[in-house]
Amino acid sequence: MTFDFPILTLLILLPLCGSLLTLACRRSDLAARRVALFFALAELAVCAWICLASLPAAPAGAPAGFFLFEDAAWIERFGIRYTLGMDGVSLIMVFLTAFISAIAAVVSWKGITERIPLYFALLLALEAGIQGVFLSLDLFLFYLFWEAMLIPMFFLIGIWGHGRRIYSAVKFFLYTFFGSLLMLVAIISLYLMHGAQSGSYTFALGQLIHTSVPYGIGLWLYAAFLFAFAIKFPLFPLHTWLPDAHTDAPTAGSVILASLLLKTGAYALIRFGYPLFPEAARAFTPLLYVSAVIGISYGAWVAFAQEDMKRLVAYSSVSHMGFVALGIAAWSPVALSGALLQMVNHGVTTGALFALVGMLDERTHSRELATYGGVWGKAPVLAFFFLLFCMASAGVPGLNNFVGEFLVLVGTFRVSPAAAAGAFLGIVLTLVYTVRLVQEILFGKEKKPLALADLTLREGGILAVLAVVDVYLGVHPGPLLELMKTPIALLTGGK
Amino acid sequence: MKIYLSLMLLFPLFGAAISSLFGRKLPRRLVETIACAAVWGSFVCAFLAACTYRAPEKVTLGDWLSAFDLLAPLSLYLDPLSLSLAVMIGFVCGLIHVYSVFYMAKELDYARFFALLNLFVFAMLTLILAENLPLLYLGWEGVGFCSYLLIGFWYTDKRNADAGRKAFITTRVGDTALVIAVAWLFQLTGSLSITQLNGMAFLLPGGVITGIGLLLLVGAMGKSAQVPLMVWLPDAMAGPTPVSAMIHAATMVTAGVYLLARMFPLIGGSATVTAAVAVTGGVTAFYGASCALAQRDLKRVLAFSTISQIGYMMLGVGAGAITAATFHLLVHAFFKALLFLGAGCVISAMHHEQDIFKMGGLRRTLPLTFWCYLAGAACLAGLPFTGGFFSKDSILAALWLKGGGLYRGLYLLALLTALLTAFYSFRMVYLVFCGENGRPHVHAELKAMQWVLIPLALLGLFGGLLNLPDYLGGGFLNGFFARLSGGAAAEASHLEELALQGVASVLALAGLLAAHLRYGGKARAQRLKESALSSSALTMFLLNGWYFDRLYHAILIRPYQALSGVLWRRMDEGVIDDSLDRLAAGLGASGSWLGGWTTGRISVYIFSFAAGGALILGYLAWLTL
Amino acid sequence: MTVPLYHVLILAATLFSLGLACVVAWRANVIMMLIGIEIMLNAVMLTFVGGSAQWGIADGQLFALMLMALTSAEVSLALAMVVYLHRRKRSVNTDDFDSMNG
Amino acid sequence: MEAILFYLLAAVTLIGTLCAITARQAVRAIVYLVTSFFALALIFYLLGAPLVAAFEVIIYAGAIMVLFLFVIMMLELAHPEKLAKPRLSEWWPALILMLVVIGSVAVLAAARQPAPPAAFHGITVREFSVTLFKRYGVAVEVISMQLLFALVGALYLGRRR
Amino acid sequence: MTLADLFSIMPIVITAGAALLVLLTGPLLQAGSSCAIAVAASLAAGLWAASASPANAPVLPGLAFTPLAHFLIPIFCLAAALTLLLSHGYNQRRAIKGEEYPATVLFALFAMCVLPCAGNLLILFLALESIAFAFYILVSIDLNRAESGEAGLKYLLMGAVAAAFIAFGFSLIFAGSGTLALSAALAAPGNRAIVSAGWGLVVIGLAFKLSLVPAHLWTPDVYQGAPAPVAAFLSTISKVAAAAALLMLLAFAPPLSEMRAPLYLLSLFSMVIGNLAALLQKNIKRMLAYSSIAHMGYLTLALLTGSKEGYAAVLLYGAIYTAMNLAAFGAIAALSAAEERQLIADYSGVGFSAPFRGGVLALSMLALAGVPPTAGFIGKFFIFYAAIRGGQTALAVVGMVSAAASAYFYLKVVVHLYMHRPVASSPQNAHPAETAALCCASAAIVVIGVYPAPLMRLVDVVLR
Repeated sequence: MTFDFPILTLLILLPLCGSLLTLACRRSDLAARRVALFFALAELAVCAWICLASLPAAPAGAPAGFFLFEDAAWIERFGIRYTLGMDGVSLIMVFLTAFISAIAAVVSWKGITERIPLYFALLLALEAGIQGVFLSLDLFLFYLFWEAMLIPMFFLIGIWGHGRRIYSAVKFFLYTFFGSLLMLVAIISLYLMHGAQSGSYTFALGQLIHTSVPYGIGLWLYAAFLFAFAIKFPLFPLHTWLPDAHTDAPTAGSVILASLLLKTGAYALIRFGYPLFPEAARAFTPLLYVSAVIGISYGAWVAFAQEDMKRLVAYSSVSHMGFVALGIAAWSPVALSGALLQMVNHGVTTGALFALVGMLDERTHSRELATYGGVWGKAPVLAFFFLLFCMASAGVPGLNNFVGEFLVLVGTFRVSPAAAAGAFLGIVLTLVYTVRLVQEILFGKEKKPLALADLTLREGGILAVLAVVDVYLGVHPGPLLELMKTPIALLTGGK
Repeated sequence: MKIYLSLMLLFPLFGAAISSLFGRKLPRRLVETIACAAVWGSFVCAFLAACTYRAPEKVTLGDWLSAFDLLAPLSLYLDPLSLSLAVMIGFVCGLIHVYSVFYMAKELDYARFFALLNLFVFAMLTLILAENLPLLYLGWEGVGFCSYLLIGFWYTDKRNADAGRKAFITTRVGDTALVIAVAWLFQLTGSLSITQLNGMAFLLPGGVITGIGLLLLVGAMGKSAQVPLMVWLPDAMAGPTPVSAMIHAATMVTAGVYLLARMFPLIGGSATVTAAVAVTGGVTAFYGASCALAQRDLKRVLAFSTISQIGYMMLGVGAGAITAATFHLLVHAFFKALLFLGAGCVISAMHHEQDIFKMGGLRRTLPLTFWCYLAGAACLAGLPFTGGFFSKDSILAALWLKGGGLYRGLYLLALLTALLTAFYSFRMVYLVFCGENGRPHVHAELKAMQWVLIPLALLGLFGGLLNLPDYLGGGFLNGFFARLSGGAAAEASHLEELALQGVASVLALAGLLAAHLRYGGKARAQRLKESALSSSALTMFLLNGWYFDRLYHAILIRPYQALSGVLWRRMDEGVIDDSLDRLAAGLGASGSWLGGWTTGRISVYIFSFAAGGALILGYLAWLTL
Repeated sequence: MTVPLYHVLILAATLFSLGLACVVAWRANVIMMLIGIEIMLNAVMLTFVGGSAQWGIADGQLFALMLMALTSAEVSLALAMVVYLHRRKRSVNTDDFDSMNG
Repeated sequence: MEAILFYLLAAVTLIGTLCAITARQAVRAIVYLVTSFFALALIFYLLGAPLVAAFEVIIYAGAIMVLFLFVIMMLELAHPEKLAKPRLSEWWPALILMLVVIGSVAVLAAARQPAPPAAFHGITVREFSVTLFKRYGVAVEVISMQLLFALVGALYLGRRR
Repeated sequence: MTLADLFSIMPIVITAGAALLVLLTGPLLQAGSSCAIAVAASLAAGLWAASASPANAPVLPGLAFTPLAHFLIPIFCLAAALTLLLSHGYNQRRAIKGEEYPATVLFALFAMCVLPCAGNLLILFLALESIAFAFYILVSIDLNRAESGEAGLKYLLMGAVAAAFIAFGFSLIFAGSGTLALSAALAAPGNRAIVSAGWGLVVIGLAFKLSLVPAHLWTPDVYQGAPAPVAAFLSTISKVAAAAALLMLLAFAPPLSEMRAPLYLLSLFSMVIGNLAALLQKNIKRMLAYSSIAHMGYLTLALLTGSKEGYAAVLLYGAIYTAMNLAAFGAIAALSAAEERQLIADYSGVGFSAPFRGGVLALSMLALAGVPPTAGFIGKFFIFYAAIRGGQTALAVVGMVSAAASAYFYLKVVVHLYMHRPVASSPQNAHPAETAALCCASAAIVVIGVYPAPLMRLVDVVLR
């Protein structure tokens, strides 16, 4: 197999084709599910292949660190190119996307009962959009995917959600849309600035990073980028779309939202924000620290007050993503490794928690903590997984979240002890709400009789896979750390 | 050595994995067998390791965390300290596993129980053997997690679950301090290896060491239930008694002491830290003993006594007497496990009644338990020539020898505590075993359980042999630990040591006497009568653990809960979301208002248009002017 | 021709404004509004003719002629519409035609 | 002489228009307007545009105004009581607009006067026609289409439902 | 004038001839046939214009088949054809009979074909007014609805006043410069002050046609009153034509120093007020009207830069906006029964009961909101790119912010389409002609969104 084969394009097109094919399965819901699952798994297989294949170090024309690279003219007038590239960081995120999407497809196997083809089509379209974000190296292309992935998510929340689904869907869309439009202004400004300086008008990341941006303007441009990313992240105080969107989305929607969509913000900050505006980023670091630290504790604190399981997990996302932001703000090799690791970990763990909440919800049609109690006795397998993922979420060592948080904290402390010190409080507060969740759901007596069957084989399979990943990453994050080593070294200039 | 160490960890880990994953499908006997076999296998490995031990050794099993210069492999470190603890843990836990088989014979959810017990042993051994701090932290949190679930083992009762939660969260506070210390150390030295860090002590400025030491102390406070983070331990008695024996008496709670001992080469250099450790220990020892005086629940008495005894160990560390502290740690593990297991027998016989004022007469019905328990109480009280006597005395001696006003004061406090200890120990014995009012139920499992007490009783009584004073021929531990930094404490002269031991034994006997006078014989019935009446304020104060629970509830928990609601409703929904909603509503309203411009009347439209034209004309004219 | 263009323009502007004023003020009567528009267009023609005279070329006059044609087309359609609407609503008051608003 | 005539005619035009727009009756307004348009036609003539002057009289004063009269009659709007005359308050905005427009144009037009060509004797019909068909033939086509569709539209609207 | 010259203005001839043909044969033919002739004629004109090669030299006096015409006429013709296709079913359902409708559409098309070819102010003015004139008729074409006539009256009165303003403006320009030639009038070394006065009046007059604030007030009423296909036509092509007229004037005008401020304010107010007023609008056509006000604000923003990039953006945006609004109004037309669905709420659940038409409506809404990968995004990107490049960063930011707010009301339609339970009866089957038209429009939205390079190349050719 030669590497002229556009495998990155395949990564984007595969779900997209799957989406169209699924949509074509008007007659049979089962066929739609199967087609969707097939394509999700095929995507996963491609990712696995990339991991396993020993790829040559750098294809021609690729920036340093990228082992897969595709480049084609697209809109010549603006020097917009269809540039995709994959380095270790993208590979991790792409793999996560494929993995979580497959999980999401299985999660919604039974829970979605109407308009099934459309649902799965949107799910796959969303996957395509997210893969695009993680792969594009052209700012225009990136922006295109960045915005495009909003649409399927909007529909997923709005059509199959519950509660105030429309409000949440619109809020989600507007929040992110607003942020990204300002980013567009910044992108264009940067493009023009670079064009004026070098004479070559291009959106290619590799060239734009060489733009010399005047400090004052750089601040503004970076602020626009940061604003867009911070909303996706979400950083305090731009997070309020998240609890609503998570709570009202269908289970798979929440899973993808938490596991993947939030990651795009962090990823983009690492891939675009910092490299493009190193000086401005440094200037904004204190702000990012403050926001991250407040987010960690605040998210955890507010999560404690929640009565709705999903909302609780949603706020926990705010808290966990605070750690990611902290790691990025520190921008030291260790902290950044931790942040990336935490992105994956949060994706897996929180995704699993949302899936679990969805399973409970499917059984009892209630997400109120007050409804539950004594689930351990009723559904021990479910309870086992619930506990496992809760503990992972609380950062118990041996499970995955710990490694990420630990690296972030240790790495950050090295750079900025004050910022890290604030974040340490989060360790305690995280446990407080997690334990409350476990307590209310698993322990105690049944508050009212619940018809609570234990997990089915499908559900157990999903959770088992996620649990294996959780434990594996917890005890052996080495491969991931190894993958991200080169890109991080290049990004931070570390060794 | 590598194979011993890895098997030592892997046996319980596999035991836990099998029980947790397949436990419910497997026959009960098999699960129990696997669980016990795993721990005993671990003990055998530890024993073999001890036999083949020559010199401190570092073993790397695999790769865990390695990000750039941050390296935290799965590496273990075997030195006298960890080896002695590993052997003790293997042995005590093995016994308790066997005991549990009988104690939990009626329990349906045995798989979960044994899985957690095995997991606990794994985590505890990891903690002990870890060569680097993250791995230590893994064990540290692992034991906390197991403790959480085991305290709340009977989860249907909300109080049990709450107790577990309290334990988990309170210790997490301490753990956080530990993590901060780890992060700080990494920042300073770029290393996480315990051996390397201990070797780098002289490179670090004193103030920094003090800071790190204090953070480690806070970490230890949480895990070892020291003032002010001790509130969780009495409540933790909600768990099954073997759990209390294993986790909350013998092993986990001493992890804090172990941590400080382990890091002593690093932190021992700071006088502030040692003083702080000593003060914490002294205050805690006194606190625990005083509270134990008034407790009515058998297990709570033991819990407070554990707090108090760990206080002694901390005193030992604070005095720089690592050997003494470890000595006491080991002996305490034996006799406190013994006491708890004995208590388990008693409780089991009393139909799960735990109020000591409702017990009595067990001396005759459960003689084996009685004698073993008596041995344990004697150790606890520090009656001469028991194991507890020697170990406690070595700490007192170290304190005395350390000199200085602070340490002398602490010595006196420790003496007072010793008196109290003897008193409450025998108060307990008198109330539980004497008199007549018990109606015990002796069943088959109980008989088997009692046999487990015997080896512990023997170890407790003769634990002193591990480290006899010099005048009796010198101790094994002293020699064994001599190579450890801080292991060699100031040596007392024989005479001085004899005098100190004399004082201690007099006080212990005085306590025994006082207990006899107040609770022995006829006085016992009198006390039982009094107990039914309302208690004095002092009693209530002591019974409620100096009202620390209420204090924390008022200043921490309540505000936290209240604020969480406020933050959510007022801040998140009130300020952030509401301002956005208002903004949106405002925009919409202004839009509608602007839409109102479109009145439907052409005249308005034309006027607006013409006015626009006129304005443009006017502007242009103004430009030319 | 001795009249300066300036004066012609002033006259045209005044005429235009009068027409505009008529349109704006006479909202009660579509016919009067149309008359206003006619006045405005006459002012335009005046300007064109004045311009033509100023520059000595015929283009302005031509534009004026075309305007006349255009006006007549417009007026005929407008009046047809007025008649049509009057038939529907019995009113020529433009303020009566405000069923759509907002 | 021509200048005096111009100002006289301008006065007539303005007064006629003013009367027209403030007239109580639509019919009277038409009459005033016709007067004003006659004066305007003379001004056109003075400005060297005899053909436009003629058309002004024929088409405007003649055809269009008659069309108006016709519609007024048809809709029976001749009676003043049927029409709500603008109140004084409704004139104010109109007045302000007027002042702004006149003032602005006056200011702008006064800025700099272009010099007129030296010899101007009016534009002959021949000159006019040549320009029309040589240079603006397309305009004739377009306007003819427009007139056609004015017819189409009017007919369509006049259709009975 | 050679035969080749005549060939290049064949679109004008074809449309005029077809209009007359439809008028003449109308009474003899069925409605379908008239419509078919009209569609065929517009497509033929469009094809012809697309294949002819442009030249700047005039073919007839004052009429040149310029590159601009080469670009715009096919778009106009295609849009007219789509409108005719859309209105066939619609008119049948609403009992709008007669050959007048297709003939008038062709007349409008004829005027539109003339407009970009115009070489002097007179022909430009006549073309503009003819377009407006055709729309006076088209807006009030539905004799069964009072609103249609009312809208016609409003449009006519406003249009006439605006025409007077434009005419006065042109006359002042003529008086100041002494020429009617487009290439010379605005830049002539005559009386600049008078010319600029005329310029100002022309701008406000064109602002009416573009429905810029404060000359925007007619838009919602007229859109609401007009039949949906007519609104589609009106909201797209007449705007593009007006924008083209403004562009033609601007292209020859000296750098706009004095007109910058007025255009700036027109753009600013249009963007802000248009988007704000649409936020809570319940009537879908009025909402689209306000949205078109805002979009014309964006367009003015690009014009305002006075740069080549800005003009390119205007042209591209014009084409894209045509596709988007045709799809939106087309879907509204295709979803209408005997009555149109007036309120946004009337579209509840339609996305599922009529998947194709609902989908097109949703697509057009997303495109109007500027969400990639639709053409709307490319258009918006180009506009804001040009604005920032032209130094109008502040206005661009305002535009972006208001565009972000505008997503709300576009989404509202999508929300109703897919996320509300159906309230009204489900729509009848679509007429094949409507389906075809909607297919074309939505394909354009998607294709331009994904691969805009060819269209951009065309635009650049125009401005070379």
